[in-house]
Amino acid sequence: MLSVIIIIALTILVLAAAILAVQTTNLVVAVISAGLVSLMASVGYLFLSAPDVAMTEAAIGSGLSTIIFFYVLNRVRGKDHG
Amino acid sequence: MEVLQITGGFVSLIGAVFLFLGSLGIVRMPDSYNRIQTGTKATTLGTLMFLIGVGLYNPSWFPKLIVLIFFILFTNPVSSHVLARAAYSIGTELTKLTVVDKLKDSRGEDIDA
Amino acid sequence: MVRKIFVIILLIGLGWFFYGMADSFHGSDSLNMTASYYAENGAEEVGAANLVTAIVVTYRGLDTLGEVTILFLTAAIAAFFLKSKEEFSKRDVKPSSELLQTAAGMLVPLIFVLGVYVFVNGHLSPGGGFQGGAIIASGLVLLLLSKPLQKVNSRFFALVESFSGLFYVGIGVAGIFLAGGFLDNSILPLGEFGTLLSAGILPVIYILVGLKVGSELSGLLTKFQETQEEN
Amino acid sequence: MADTLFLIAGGIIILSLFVAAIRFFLGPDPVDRVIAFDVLTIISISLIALIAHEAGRGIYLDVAVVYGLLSFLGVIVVAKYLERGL
Repeated sequence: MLSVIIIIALTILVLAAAILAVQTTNLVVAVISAGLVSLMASVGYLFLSAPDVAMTEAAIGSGLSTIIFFYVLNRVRGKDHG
Repeated sequence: MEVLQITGGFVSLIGAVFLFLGSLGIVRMPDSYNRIQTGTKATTLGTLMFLIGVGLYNPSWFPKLIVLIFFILFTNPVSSHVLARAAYSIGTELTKLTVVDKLKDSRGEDIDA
Repeated sequence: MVRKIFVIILLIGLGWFFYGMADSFHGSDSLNMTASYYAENGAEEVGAANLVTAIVVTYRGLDTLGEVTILFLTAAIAAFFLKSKEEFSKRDVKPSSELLQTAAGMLVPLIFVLGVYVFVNGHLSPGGGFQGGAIIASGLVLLLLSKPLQKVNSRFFALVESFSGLFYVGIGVAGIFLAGGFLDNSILPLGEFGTLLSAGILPVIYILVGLKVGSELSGLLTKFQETQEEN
Repeated sequence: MADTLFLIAGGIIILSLFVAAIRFFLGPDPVDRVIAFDVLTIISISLIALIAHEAGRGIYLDVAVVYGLLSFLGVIVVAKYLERGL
């Protein structure tokens, strides 16, 4: 019973975060939402007993790609807005 | 053995309640600074208690859990400190209920913590 | 308006299509031929406690080499476009707080140790070269965040990355002469199942992949930091 | 007895996941969303510990350590980006 609830909750959060990432106009919010998608998907992978995939998704999808996105955003933003 | 397991269950339950209170706090609190403080303190305590509860149920996991607990204890306050400092220096609004703001002179300038 | 109706109809159609697929899905109880071969003989032939690692590094070793090559190409192209600026150290950034600097001094070695643990234990626990490399690069990010004007020697990263890539291919070629073929696992003894020094060539390859990925990503992030103009 | 307690704790954790997500989706400021992201990660660490407990595999806790590290770094990177200290 708990397992079904966990999977449904994770799916709802992934979908909502993905919609927010597409719909928002603020780039910071979009990148954080994309990170949240990876985070929840990673818990889902772990739940489906794939710890390797979960660790890859957490380390690369949620961690490093968010960091690289912010470095790139920092480079491309102008002098006074952003 | 049974006593240890039931103790672990109770400790995890209390930890889960603290997690819930922390997440309720970030919805109910009026401004970002209050949210930072409730979202750090309550959830840190909640996670620690939950992990200790899991460790009491499975005593062989304790070495790895202690590493995890120390990691959370070190990293969580630092991240909330950096976030609060950034929020203040970009001029996030304080709530109207604020009584005293000792950093007011340095807002927008360099804040040396 | 017409467009919205079109989108809604498309969504309903896709939903119907996927519902049909999900409804007619039956999970199979038995593995297919390849999977059952891996499941039955993998632990015995490769000697790794983590079967995913065994498949990724030995049976499908060429795929891993291809992935590492793609990552190398990405880093190389990014580095090609990010030219270094001479007046780097004159940049005016907000200094980090003392708390963050102290915490970084304590945590960075810990993070490096965690990364090394992840890729050395790749054949025993979840994890492996890519994850460990990403963790090592994250440790470097923490270092850069605490001291934004710190000069990091990017030649060192290039050197580590080239040599680990070279050794990876070299081990693969050595397999042709000493064992059955390219990237063959059995040029080192399998050892005792479940210990650190086991599974033949697999830990060595994962250490090389971890070093390569970590130094590549670190070099990429350092490039971003170094070529940042004043904002 | 202990299993029932863990089941109730799991239910509360799922509930708090949703409650924290409310602030993530409402949050007027990027700072609020970052706080919610941090809280969601910390709750996820507990959820991973719960999954490891239910599956009886201590090896899953490795993933939780990686989580703890990366959520910390993500929050710091966003904060430094916002205050132009990157």
